[in-house]
Amino acid sequence: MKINILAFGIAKDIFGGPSVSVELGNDANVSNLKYALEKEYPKLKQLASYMIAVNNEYALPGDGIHSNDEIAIIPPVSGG
Amino acid sequence: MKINILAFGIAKDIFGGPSVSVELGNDANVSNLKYALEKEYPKLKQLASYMIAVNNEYALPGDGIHSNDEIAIIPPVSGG
Amino acid sequence: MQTQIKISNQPLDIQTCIDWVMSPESGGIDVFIGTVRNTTKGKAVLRLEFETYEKMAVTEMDKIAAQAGEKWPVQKLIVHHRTGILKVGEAAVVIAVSAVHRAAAFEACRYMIDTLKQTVPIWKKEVFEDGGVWVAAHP
Amino acid sequence: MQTQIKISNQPLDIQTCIDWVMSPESGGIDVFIGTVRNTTKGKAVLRLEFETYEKMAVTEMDKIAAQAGEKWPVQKLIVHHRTGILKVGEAAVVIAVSAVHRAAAFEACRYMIDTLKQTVPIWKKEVFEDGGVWVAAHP
Repeated sequence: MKINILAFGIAKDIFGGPSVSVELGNDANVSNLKYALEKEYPKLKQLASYMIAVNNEYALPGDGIHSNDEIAIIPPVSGG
Repeated sequence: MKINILAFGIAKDIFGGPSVSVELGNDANVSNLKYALEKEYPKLKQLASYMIAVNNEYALPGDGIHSNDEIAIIPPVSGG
Repeated sequence: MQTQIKISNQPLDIQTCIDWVMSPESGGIDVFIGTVRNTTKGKAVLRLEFETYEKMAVTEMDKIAAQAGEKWPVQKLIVHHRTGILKVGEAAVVIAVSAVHRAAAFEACRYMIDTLKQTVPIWKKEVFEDGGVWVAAHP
Repeated sequence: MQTQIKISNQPLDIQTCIDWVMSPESGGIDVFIGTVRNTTKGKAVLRLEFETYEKMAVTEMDKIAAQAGEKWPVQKLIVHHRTGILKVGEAAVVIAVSAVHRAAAFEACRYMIDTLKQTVPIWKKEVFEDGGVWVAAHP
């Protein structure tokens, strides 16, 4: 399945735009997504950390990803 | 010497006015003053506590009192 | 550290206090506002009356502000305290503290109000329908 | 507890936030204001740029406000966070909390800003003369 990932902050700079698409297996989880993203964009590994959000909630590595989910990459936050 | 004592809050109610005079020996200290005041106004002993200020500073029991000092009785404070 | 301490019988202006502590060097401002509550231990409060030994109150507030400035890297600190008769909802005290980092602002502001309530010669009478009580006077 | 969470690209109005949390039941209000500092590690900051994942940011702020309400007896809690381009001295965030007693207001307000800075998807870029840096992005 093709997954669209929203990007913010430095992730937007790394991706060169506000979203990217990756191709994942149909039973993919967050961990698989991070692996695929880091392969394509190795600079992600230089970040202090980053999280994946699924449908506006922080997701754990084992959480599944479905083609209609809203997926976002959350680099280290710095609001306030 | 005759000492004038400023009163605030509940002390003003106990004294029935914003100040009282007491007669003290010339080498009197804060402790002597409290004793004299409590003799005249026993209700002071019902307060949770009270302090004496000499020239706008909290005074200790052994601190001396002089006829030209500004003396005040400070019942429990409750500002803020 | 810059400090401004004021006692006034006029309504306090919160925004003025905040504007005074704001500075391009600060990253965080903490503000405490003490307001008149409508009940105490379940009894309806009609109004508060604040009385102060003004000269000594200013001296004491100057002292605790200086202590706060020694304990935390504060940039600006302001305390405006009201006296006289206050209605429910009105501000009795405004304390605002600015600092480079927020921890200092929070901690200095908390220190100011906690210490003010213990040492500054200001007295509050809560007036109920059946009379007035000087707060904290009796055990 | 009543809560108001807002993200806006317009200048924040501090007084409006304070007025919103004031109530006749409260005795204490604590307010935190995060402002744009003119230097970071000795380098002059020209401006800040805030970006947010707005839907999720509001969800996260609702969550931490609810947590604050469980931890402390808070009456009203408001968070207004700015986005877009901010000049030095401008307010990036205003958090105001009212409670019957001041300890709850202070602690809930501190919890809100500390947790917001850890979990809410908002990103700040500090812009210097020689370019911009996303704060906290790199170790």
